[in-house]
Formats: sequence, C-alpha cells, structure tokens
Amino acid sequence: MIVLQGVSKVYPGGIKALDDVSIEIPEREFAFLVGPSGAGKSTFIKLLIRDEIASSGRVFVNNQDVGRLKHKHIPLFRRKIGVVFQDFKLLPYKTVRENVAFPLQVHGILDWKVLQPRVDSVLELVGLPDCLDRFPDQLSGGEQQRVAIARALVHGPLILIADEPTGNLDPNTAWEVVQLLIKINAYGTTMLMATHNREVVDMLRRRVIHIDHGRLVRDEKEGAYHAA
Amino acid sequence: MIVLQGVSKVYPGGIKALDDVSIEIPEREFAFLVGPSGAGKSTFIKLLIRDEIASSGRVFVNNQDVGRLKHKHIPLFRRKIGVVFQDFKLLPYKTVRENVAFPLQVHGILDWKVLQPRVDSVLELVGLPDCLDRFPDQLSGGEQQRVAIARALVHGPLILIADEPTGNLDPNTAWEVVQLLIKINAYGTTMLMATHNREVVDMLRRRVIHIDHGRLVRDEKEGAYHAA
Amino acid sequence: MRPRMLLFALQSALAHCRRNKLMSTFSVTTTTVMLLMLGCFIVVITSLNVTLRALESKIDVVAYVKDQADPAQVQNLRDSLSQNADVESVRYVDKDTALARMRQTLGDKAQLLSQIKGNPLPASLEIQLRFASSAPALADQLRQEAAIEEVDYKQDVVGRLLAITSFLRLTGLIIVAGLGAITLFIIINTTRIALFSRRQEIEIMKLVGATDWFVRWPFIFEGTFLGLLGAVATVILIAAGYQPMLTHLSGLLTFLPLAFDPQFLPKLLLSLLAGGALIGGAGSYISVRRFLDT
Amino acid sequence: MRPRMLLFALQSALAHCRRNKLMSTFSVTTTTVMLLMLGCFIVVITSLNVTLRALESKIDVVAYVKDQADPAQVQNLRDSLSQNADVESVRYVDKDTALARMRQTLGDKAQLLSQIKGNPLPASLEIQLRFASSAPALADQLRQEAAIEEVDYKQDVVGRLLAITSFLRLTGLIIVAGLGAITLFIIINTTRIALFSRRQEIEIMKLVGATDWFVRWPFIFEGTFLGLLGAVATVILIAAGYQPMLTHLSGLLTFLPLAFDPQFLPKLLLSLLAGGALIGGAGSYISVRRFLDT
Ligand SMILES: Nc1ncnc2c1ncn2[C@@H]1O[C@H](COP(=O)(O)OP(=O)(O)OP(=O)(O)O)[C@@H](O)[C@H]1O
Ligand SMILES: Nc1ncnc2c1ncn2[C@@H]1O[C@H](COP(=O)(O)OP(=O)(O)OP(=O)(O)O)[C@@H](O)[C@H]1O
Ligand SMILES: [Mg+2]
Ligand SMILES: [Mg+2]
Repeated sequence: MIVLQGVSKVYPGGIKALDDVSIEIPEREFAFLVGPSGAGKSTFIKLLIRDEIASSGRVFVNNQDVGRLKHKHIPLFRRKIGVVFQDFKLLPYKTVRENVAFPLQVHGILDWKVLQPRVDSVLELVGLPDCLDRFPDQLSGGEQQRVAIARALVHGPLILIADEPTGNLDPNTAWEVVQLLIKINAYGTTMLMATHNREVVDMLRRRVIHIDHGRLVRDEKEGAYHAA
Repeated sequence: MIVLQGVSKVYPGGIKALDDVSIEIPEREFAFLVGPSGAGKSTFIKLLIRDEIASSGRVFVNNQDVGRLKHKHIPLFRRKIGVVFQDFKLLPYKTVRENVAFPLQVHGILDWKVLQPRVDSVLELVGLPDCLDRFPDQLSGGEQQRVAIARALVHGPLILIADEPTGNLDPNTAWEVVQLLIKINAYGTTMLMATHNREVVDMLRRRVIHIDHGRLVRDEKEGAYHAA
Repeated sequence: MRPRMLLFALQSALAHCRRNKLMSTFSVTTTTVMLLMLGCFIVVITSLNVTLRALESKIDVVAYVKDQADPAQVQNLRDSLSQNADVESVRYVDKDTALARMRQTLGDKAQLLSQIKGNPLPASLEIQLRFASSAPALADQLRQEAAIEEVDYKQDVVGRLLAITSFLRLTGLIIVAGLGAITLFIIINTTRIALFSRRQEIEIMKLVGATDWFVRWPFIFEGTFLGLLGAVATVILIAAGYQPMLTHLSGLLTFLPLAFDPQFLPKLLLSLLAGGALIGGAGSYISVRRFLDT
Repeated sequence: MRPRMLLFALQSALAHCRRNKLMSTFSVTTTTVMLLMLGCFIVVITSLNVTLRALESKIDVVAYVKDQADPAQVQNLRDSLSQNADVESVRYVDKDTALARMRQTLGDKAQLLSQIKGNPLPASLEIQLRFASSAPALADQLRQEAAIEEVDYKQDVVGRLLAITSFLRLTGLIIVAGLGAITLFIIINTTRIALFSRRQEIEIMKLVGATDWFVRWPFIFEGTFLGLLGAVATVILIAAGYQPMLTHLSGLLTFLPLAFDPQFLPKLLLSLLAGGALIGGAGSYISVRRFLDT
C-alpha cells in the first residue's frame, strides 16, 4: 500500500528532513510513526499525499508513483486517502458540518439528504454531535482536532493517515479516538499514525516505525514507543 | 496573583464555556488546569489576559480588575504575563528570532546587541538553537510549539500561562520543557498550565484545578490528573 | 451531475459572501467606484460625440451661380443635390434676395449700396450638409458644374472643425479605452489581493482532493456575484444621476447643442451590469489560478 | 527611545515588504495605475488650461473713432490704454489704412469701392486684451469716451468663448478632483483588503503586549513605502512619456495653440511622490485602526 524506496527530503535552505528512508506498509496494517520533535514524521506524511515531493528516492501509495503523478490525477489520488493534519487545516469560512461534508462533496455527493446522515454519524463517533453550525474558530482546540479527524474518516478512505491526532485531547477522549481508529482499521483501512502518545503506542503493541533526524532507526512489528 | 470571583463566560450563540468559577492562585504557585476537551480551560486563560471578557463575575490578575482595564492600560498589563497559546500564535512573517524577540521589543528593548543573547539563550533552553532565521511555517509542529514557549519566557514575566504546551512534543522534549517551567517557577514566576498530559500532572503533584463543562469540579493542593 | 456541482459552487460562494461581509463590502465598493468612474466618462464622452455630430452638421457650402447660367441647368443641379445622401437641404437664393440680405446686414450703412449701380451680387445655392466631412468632395464636384461660378465653404473653418472633432473623438475613445483597461486591472488586482488571504483555503481544498475546477467555481461565482453587486450599485447611481445631470449641463451650456440619445442609457446600464459580472468572474478565475498552480 | 522605535518600525516594514513580495507588488501596481491615471489627466487638463488662456487672449476690442474727434484726445486715450494692465497692445488704424484694408479684403470686388465718394470708413483703436473676461468692462468704459463713436468686440463670440472656457475649466477641476478622490479611495480600500489578511498578526501583537502605536508604525511605514514605490513608478512613466506625448499632440493639433508650462512637470512629479507616500501611509493608518479596535 505504502512503499518508500531510499527517500530523502531536503527543504530549501538545505534542511534534511528525511534521509534515505526505505519502508513498506502493507494493506490493512496499523502502523505508528514515532520519533522526537523535528524527526521528520510530518514530512514523511506530506510526501505520501504529495503535499511535498521527495528530493530523491521514490514514494508509492496505492501502487502509484506519487512523485510522478500528473497534476490532473492528484485529486483522485488524494480522495482515496484521509488525512488528519497536525495543524488541522480546517476551512475557516465553512461550518463544522460543511468542513466534514467537504470530502464527500469533492466526490460528487452534493445532496444534503445523503450528506447529512453521514456527517452526523461521523461527528457522533468523534464525540461532537452539537457543533454542526459553528465555525472552526468557535471551537476548542480538542474540538477542532476531532472535526479534523471526522473529516478524514467521512469518505471511508482506503488509507487513513493521522499526524498527531490526539495532541489536543484529554486522555479519555484520546483513547476513544484511538479505539475508533482501531475499529476503522479492523474494517480494512490501512492506518498510519504519527504520534507522541507513548501510552497509546505501548498499550496497542502495533507496528512502530521510529525515525530520528530523518533516518529510520527502528521498525518493529509489535513495538513500543521507546526501543526495548 | 490570579483571582476569579463567580466568573461565567457565555459565547455568542449561548454557549456557556465557564459557569460561576471562583478561584484564587497565589503568587509563585505552580497550578495545573485540567479537564476534558471543551471544558473551558482555554476560555479561562483568555479571560486572564483579556482576550475575552467575562460575561459575569470579576477577574483579577496582579491586583488589577482585568475586565475593567482601560484600553490604553491593556498592553502594559499584558507585558507582565507570558502566554503559550494552544495554537501558538506565532507571527508568520517574522523569523523565529524576531518572534522570540518581539515581547522584548514591545518593552522598548530594540538593540540587537542586547536582544541577541537573551533570544539565543531562551531558544537554547527550549532546544532550538539552530532555526533562528527560519519562518514559523518552516518548522515542525513541535518546533513551533517550543518557539511559542520561548516567546512566553523571554521577557521574564511575573505570570506564565501555558495552554497545552506539550501537545506536539515527544515525551522527552515535553519533560524537558516541564522541567524548565518548574525551574522558572522556582525563581518566582507564577505558573498556570492547562494540560492533558496525565503523566506530567501525576508526577509533579502540584495544585490541580479541574474544570468540566465550565464548572470547577476539583481543586487540590497536590493533586493528580484524575480525581483520587 | 454537472449542473448540481455548479449549484453547489453558487451556494458556497453566496455563503462565503454572507459570512465575510467586511471583505465582500470592500470588493463591491472598489468595483462600484471604478465602474462609476468609467460609466460617467462614457456618458460624458457619448454626449460629446452627439454634440460633435450636431456641430459638424451645421456646415454650409455656398455655390455662387453665374449670372448667365441656364435656369434649367440650375434647377437640375438643385434636384440632384436634394437627392444627394450627404445633403441635408438645398436652398436657392436669387440675386434680389442676396441684395436684400446685404442691405439688412449693413444696417445703417446700407446707404452705401445706393451708390452702386445695378446688383453686383450673384445668386447662390446654399447647401446644408449632413456631415462636414463631405464638404471638400462636394465643393470639388460643384466647381466642375458649368452653371457655378465659385464655391465657398469656409475651407479653413471646416478643416479646423473636422480636425478638432476627430481629435476629440479620438481622445474620447482613448480615454474610455484607457479607463476601461484601468478598471479591469484594478478590479482584477483587488481580487488577487483579496484572494491572497485565502490561499491557505485553496491549498486545503486541494489537499482534501478537490479538483482545480471544484476549487475554482465557487470563487468564480463569488467574483461574479460581487462584481454584479458593484455594477448594480453603479447602475443605480448613474440612473439616478443621469437626468438631473443633463438638465444641469444643458442649463450651463445653452449655446452648445447638447444632444443625448435616449436609447443610450439602458444600453450603457446593461453593459455595466454585464461588464461588472464578467470582470468579477474573470478576475477571480485569474487570481485563483495563481494559487492553484503551486 | 522614540526615534529608535521608529527605526525599528521602519526595519520591520521593509522586512515585511521584502518577505511578502507578491502582495507588495499587487499594492504597488494598484497605486501606480491609479496615480498614473490621475497624473495623465492632470497633465492634459493643465495643458488645456494654458491653451484656454491662449485662446482667450486672442480677443480684440475695436473702438471706432469719431471723424471729428480731437487727435490729442485720441492720443491720450491710446496712452492710458497702453498703461492698462488688462491690455496687451493698442494699435491706431487711421481712415486711410482702414480703406486700404477694405480694398484688400474685397480683392477683385474692390472696384465697387471706387464708386463710393470719399472715405466712409472711420479710424479705429484695435485693442488686444490679455484676458477675454475684461472685454465687457473695457467696452463700457470706452463708450463713455467723447472721441469714440462705437465699440465693437464680438460680444456674442466673447460671451460664448468665456462660457466655454470657464465651463471647460470647471469640468477640468471637477475631473481632477473626482479622480483624486477615486484614487484616494481605491488605494485606501486596497490597503484595507491587503491588511484584512493580516488582522490575526495584529491581534497577536496586541496579545503579546504591543501598544496600538507599536503595531501601527510598521504598517504606516509599509504603506508609505509601497505608496512611494508606486509613485516612483508613476513618475518615471510620466517623465518618460511627457515629451514624446507633447510632440505628438502638437503635431496633431497644429491649429490649436497648445502651450505647456515647463516648470509644471517637476511640480507635478513631486506632488505625485508626496501624494503616493501620504495616501499609502494614511491608508495603512486608517486600515489598521479598524483591526486595533476589536
Ligand atoms: N518548510 C520547511 N522548510 C524548511 N525546513 C522544514 C520545513 N518543514 C519542516 N522542516 C524541518 O524539517 C524537519 C522535519 O520536520 P517535520 O515537520 O517532518 O518534523 P516532525 O517529525 O513532524 O516533528 P513534530 O513532532 O515536531 O511535528 C524539522 O527539522 C523541520 O524544522
Ligand atoms: N469563540 C467561541 N464561540 C463559541 N463557542 C466557543 C468559542 N470558543 C470556545 N467555545 C466553546 O466553549 C467551550 C470551552 O472552550 P475552550 O476552548 O475553553 O475549551 P478547552 O477546555 O480549552 O478545550 P480543549 O482542551 O479542547 O482545548 C467549548 O465547548 C467550545 O466549543
Ligand atoms: Mg509534525
Ligand atoms: Mg483549549
């Protein structure tokens, strides 16, 4: 599903964010991406959705060479992926309802009779049934984060990528969200979650991909947050 | 230092974020503000710096009635406080160096010969010695958060308020930051930290102010994240 | 599916305008001010053109008839002139009328004429032209006629008048074209600046899988809508100000044949509406493209 | 401390312009286009005013002298007229010269004159005025003179000319004032739209303890700087285009006394520079205030 072959990413200014990373994440896997702040986790994720392009090496997602996607094929490619961005990236002038509905609308589902139940149910799942008509800046940090999660889920993507999705959530809500992600993974969605939440990683014992200073330093099938 | 007397906050749309909260935080205290997502922690903090005004009740900070501050007295009032915002609020067109120097410049310290060593040392403290000339959008999430922390510290405020300052940091970096805050508190700065980091709260055993649905539900001298 | 998508884009556009009233107001006022300026100049310059045409039409060509000319020939000439498309009217002034006129013109110096024997003044054909520009050709043609002694049409004055009027017409055209280009540029530039603050929104939409067109349409509709709003305001202002302005101007310039085309106003207002909507939409299209490419 | 703070604000402003080149370019081009438009109109209308003055100065008043008038009296009158500030020149045309002229004017019809006994034509004073507007008063004054039979100054033509020129002057003034107001509005509105995307920055600065003025100064300097840049571009374009334009126009309008004031251009360019900087700075000041109040 996700394959990186000797991928490096150097940002303008010569900052090396990823350094010769090769990895393979098969379909239906649940993988954690861990590493200290500034290790290159978000950069890794940006490469997967072509928010950035690798400086060298190749990135395959869904059997497509992401770096060589034609401009017009990018939207269709991205619609098969759901992403929770570290900085949420909610649309400021759209309500919560419209933000969550957006990935479906992009798919061509424009009838609110069809959209409404799906939006409602996914907001219910993340614990936000009451703020449908508010704008993102009228929500608390954790509420915004959950809207971002809801938006990533709503269209049932093949791959779900979450960048630090519990950073603004209290432990209980964080656990509920993680349970939800596990359930979604169990139904067949490939999961990649960049996180600093040691508790969650240590408890779940799933695959752990550990990067540090842009290098892959550990890749364990049933790993913990810190190296054993 | 911080006194709330029967404070309520109702946002436009009738959303009650704080409900009759009375509390007192004396000078030099280190207090945690905990509660589930949407409990009202950030609203609490916004009232302290007059980012929002209480719908009823009175807020005193530094013996000043925050709600009744005259417009022209607000800047001087705010300069005595350092705030780490949940969403960082870095200035996008200023470099890291300039962002961190800004609170000092606001104080009238404009000479880079004076600014430079202070900015350097505080960035060193938060573990970011190398990105002085980058802009916020060229930093990772955790790096941005640490710049925000550096900016809150740099002018040696009387009160340091941090809203979820470790949400984007790995456990090690988070601990370093917390140690730093403890040290600063030990030198006499009053600390208020809104957090979801159970580990940190449980380890430090400081005062815990717990709010839920806008109500004060627990206030313990040496509390844990969850009620005993 | 396609019309559905456009409807969705329209709804999104209107929602954004409603939610961001301040910014929408700024865009609309810029459009209104620029279109109003353009519209006023078009009104003035169009009126000027009508006035110029009126000025030109006042040009006379006088053909002096030889005393010995054959009256039938002269009559023929009159008839053929009457049928000439360039000619507004022809009048035959016989020798006696000419003398009577001269007497009148001289007033109390008319006794000078009594000292002159006979009538030295020739008969003439006074030809009023539709357009001054046809004067030289007609004069040349008349000079060929056997019955005509001499042709007089104030060559000098007509030349100047034509030079002035064609210069004024050209100037008017240049001004309107120039102001049109400036209006276009300012509205598009304003749209660019306004959209600059929304480049993150555009980026987010693309990251969530929106196609370029899915992103574009709401912006195009928004630009069209705001442009149309600005044009509506302009149209209201011009429609309300047109009549009072005309009356005032006519009062001020009694000696100038200020003429106005009654069918012109609705045409202008419709053009302004279409123009406002078009520029607004096109401006958004162009501006969004810049942020889509990245 | 104070000048230090201004220096800091200036540095911040320049840094922002450098870091946000796209937006700065948009602002500058809007300023340039609007000032260029205003500048061109000012150039044209100022030239028009000079031309109008030239047209007006061509007005003559002719005072016919009584045949029986005392030559000394006439000489007196000539002298006093020469000293009149409104009078450009005075010329005495005696009866013989008048007759000679008439003969010349009549050309091959001059033999008519030989039938007239004596010289019926009066001597006259041909007075060229500096300004047409003084004609009626002077004519009235001359009519009081014992030596003067009659005064002729084409009352009708002068009236029309004065009406036209004063109307054109007024129109020019209205156009320049109107375009000035529009330029002001558009630049300020553009600044508002540009700053709209920076309201969060302003909010952050205030949250960190900046005073209103500490926030404002960099924006004012930025507006001033961008306005000045826009004006510099305008000035370069006008300075480069002025001479070729003049030459072209003069070629086109040989019959019109197109006159240009050589000291006018530097004045205009300086005003544009000052105006651009001022409007830019004031626009920023006004726009920032809106976001400070909240
Ligand atoms: N646009 C950019 N330009 C330059 N450097 C960048 C840019 N984005 C990220 N970096 C740098 O690349 C490195 C990796 O960043 P990245 O965001 O991938 O880290 P991360 O693992 O997500 O960290 P965090 O846990 O703090 O979010 C960091 O050192 C960061 O400073
Ligand atoms: N501007 C606003 N308008 C309306 N409601 C708001 C606004 N800001 C916050 N709220 C609501 O007020 C409540 C408290 O919000 P607040 O941001 O204080 O929560 P919090 O405790 O900081 O949560 P988190 O841990 O998720 O950051 C929430 O229900 C939120 O939806
Ligand atoms: Mg990251
Ligand atoms: Mg919060």
